[in-house]
Amino acid sequence: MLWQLPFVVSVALVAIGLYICIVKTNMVKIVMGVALMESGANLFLVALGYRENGTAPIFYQNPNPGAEMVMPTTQALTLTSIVIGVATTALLLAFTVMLYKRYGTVDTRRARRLRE
Amino acid sequence: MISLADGVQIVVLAGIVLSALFVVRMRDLISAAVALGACSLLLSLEFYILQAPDVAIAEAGVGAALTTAIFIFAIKGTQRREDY
Amino acid sequence: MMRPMSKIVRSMGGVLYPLIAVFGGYLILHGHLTPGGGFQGGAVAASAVALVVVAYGGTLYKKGVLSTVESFGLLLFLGAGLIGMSAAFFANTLANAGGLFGDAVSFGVTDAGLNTGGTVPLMNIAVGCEVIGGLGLIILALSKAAFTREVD
Amino acid sequence: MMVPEFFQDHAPILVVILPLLGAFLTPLIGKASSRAPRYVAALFLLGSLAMVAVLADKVWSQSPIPVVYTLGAHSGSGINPVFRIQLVVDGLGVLMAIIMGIVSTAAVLYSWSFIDKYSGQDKYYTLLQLTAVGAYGMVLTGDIFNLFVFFEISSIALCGLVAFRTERGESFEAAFKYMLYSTISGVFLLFAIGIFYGEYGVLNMGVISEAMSSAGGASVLDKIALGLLVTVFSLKAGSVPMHMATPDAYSEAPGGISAIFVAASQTGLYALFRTSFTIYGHYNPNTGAFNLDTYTLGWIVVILGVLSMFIGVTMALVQKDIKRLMAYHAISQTGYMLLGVGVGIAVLSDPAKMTAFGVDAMRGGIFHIINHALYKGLLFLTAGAVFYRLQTRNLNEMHGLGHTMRFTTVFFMIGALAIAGMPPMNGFSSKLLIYESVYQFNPIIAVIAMLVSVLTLASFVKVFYSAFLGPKPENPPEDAPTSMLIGMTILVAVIIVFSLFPGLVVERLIDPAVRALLFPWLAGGV
Repeated sequence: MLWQLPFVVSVALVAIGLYICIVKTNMVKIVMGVALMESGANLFLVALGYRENGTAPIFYQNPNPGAEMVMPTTQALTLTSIVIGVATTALLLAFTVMLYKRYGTVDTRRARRLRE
Repeated sequence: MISLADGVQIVVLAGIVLSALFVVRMRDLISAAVALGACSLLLSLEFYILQAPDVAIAEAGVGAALTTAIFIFAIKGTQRREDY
Repeated sequence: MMRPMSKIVRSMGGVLYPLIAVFGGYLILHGHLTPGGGFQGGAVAASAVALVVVAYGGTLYKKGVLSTVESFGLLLFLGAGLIGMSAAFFANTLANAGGLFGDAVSFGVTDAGLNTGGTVPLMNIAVGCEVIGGLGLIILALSKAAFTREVD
Repeated sequence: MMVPEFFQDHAPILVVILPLLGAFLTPLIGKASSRAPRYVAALFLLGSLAMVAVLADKVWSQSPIPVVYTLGAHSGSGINPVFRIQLVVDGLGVLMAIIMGIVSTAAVLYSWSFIDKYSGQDKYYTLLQLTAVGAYGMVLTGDIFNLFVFFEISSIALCGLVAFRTERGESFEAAFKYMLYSTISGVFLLFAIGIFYGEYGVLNMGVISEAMSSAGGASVLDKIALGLLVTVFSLKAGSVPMHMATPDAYSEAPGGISAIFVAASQTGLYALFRTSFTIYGHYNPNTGAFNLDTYTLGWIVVILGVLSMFIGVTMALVQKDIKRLMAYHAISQTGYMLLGVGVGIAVLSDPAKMTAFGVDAMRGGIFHIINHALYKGLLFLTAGAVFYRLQTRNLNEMHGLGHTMRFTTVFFMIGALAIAGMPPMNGFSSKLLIYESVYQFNPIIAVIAMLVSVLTLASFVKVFYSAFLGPKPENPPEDAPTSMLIGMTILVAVIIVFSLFPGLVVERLIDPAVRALLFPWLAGGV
């Protein structure tokens, strides 16, 4: 039962992140929301690969060749998604800082010059 | 009766959600960034519990250290409070 | 550029910086044997860069050097992939072939040696360079942006 | 034509890694000479285009069986290649690669003059090549996680390019907006991938669909994943109602990038069609069952298409900014592709309707993808040329450009006629296929499609009249520089070839793509 708790938490993280993205108007806060959503997705993937009583997927440390290991593929996927996450976070923050230098605000209600 | 390992996991997961809620609530962006870093650190602990040491190292290095650092640089470059 | 911080921070940074950097290097070089690898080690080493930037200001690092390290890392990575082109891109033709990283490994639970893995350690080193360079550049760029606050 | 065996064997991966290699050689070479990056970028993108040609020859010769390239596999290594990363190239993938190859080559030549006065050119060409890497990778990979990785590569590179003109705050605003939406959609895509992996334990799209088929069709979780995937990919393609960021990003990007942006956005359509047909529309020849009754999905895609067509064109009519106007037309044209292929999805499980009009609708939709990339790319390039000379995008401030910018005027006219679907042009051939087949599916939608076409013509007549006709301005601008004209000429040449020989193009280029989507249901031929 308990190994399903991480799924609940991952969905909660995505929901909190989405809430921040929709409700908050401060751009730095919005980027924090995006970072939380990415964390939620990472937790989802790692929890997906978990097998109860499995060991870490390190081949030569496994004392008993028959023992079950957790799935290594999802961990590789998570690593990739962490890399992408840090790149997007840095890019979004760089845009925020540059926008502040041009507009003098990071509030999405006031930093809107592109309109329909 | 829950075992010690399960208890640790419950505490860590509760800590993740709690620090995420702190990110929402904090009006001071530096505090929010630190809460985000704490969330990442607890997340890396959770990855370790879920038998993913590689991901735990990466999340600790990137999520807890670097992301917090760049958030704080960005907040220093803009404004510290969320609302003005 | 960012001003250096107080003496306490600088002293602690000076003590911790080599430790973190060495740990990052360890993670990169042992990537094919233990948890860790190019990305993890590179990220840890880049957090050492972040520590120095915070403690001493960003002047110790040159942007050009970091971007060269980054480009070198990616070219090494693609080169390691292209070595295997006789079979397919990324094929591990160096494994079990003798030479550096070419020691033979037997299948199953073994005492793995450091000189095994073929192109895998090469790729770890390449990714490590790439990540140190890339994340270091990100930190330098944002720290520079953070301490020039004028609004146009 | 003799191509060495090495290139024949490794063409799929070379298409992707040549621009990647170029992207990271560019900053190194940029240290030596500030003019070198442009030549490196053009060289590597041309090399990649040549590899696409080699690959296309191979794919068409064995259509509809896809070309499979397994990364890192020794022949006879004994490990099931399905668990490795594979590139799976079929008719549709190679068609999208051809689009990206042509448009990126035109855009890189065009950029030589366009960004000559900006600093940081090495970064510009690096990001341009990375955009090409992302698009090529997305359409050539057979692995859904790699699709995510390349999706993010192309989004990140495009955002960097949208923010390239650092003197304007608006470009950062557009880049932030686009990056925000594409990151959130990336998270949802990751969830969908996680659902597939959790259920079937594989990431290869062909294997997922077979596993789904042997599990007796799509489960509830698969349907949730489908909902996520449709949202994500229609956002990438920029269709209504997920179009919030696209007009800003298209109009703020530098001239050459807007063109490449169109081609890169269409990889979203590719991914949507790929998941709809290859994963959910998978046909099991033994049981005669499909993974999912795609009727509802088809209608959803059709409705997205109709909304995009109509809202896009009505928003375009009121625009004063020439690039923003074209951006809304891009949304509107995306609707035609969704409409055409959506009809195909809706009637997939009905062989009679499929052969009566479904295949033609898909042909029209897919033909429209390549046509749109060409003429909308050309139109964005002409708008960029006007901006380059006048430094304004406001239509009210331009008049009489036709007196001096002769080539640009002619090119604009060709593009405008093509987008409005006037009879001799390639846009007409694809729209006719869509009208005829959609009329049999639902007459009202076909009428809406024709109405949108008329409105498109009206809108471009307005632009042509106000910008290019009228009295000669006091300081008449010169025509665009040579490299920009060369870039536009490439696209014009391809458009003219497509207009003169539509039947041949459909037979050689489009039919393999349709066959690939319908494989193995329609293995024999279209």
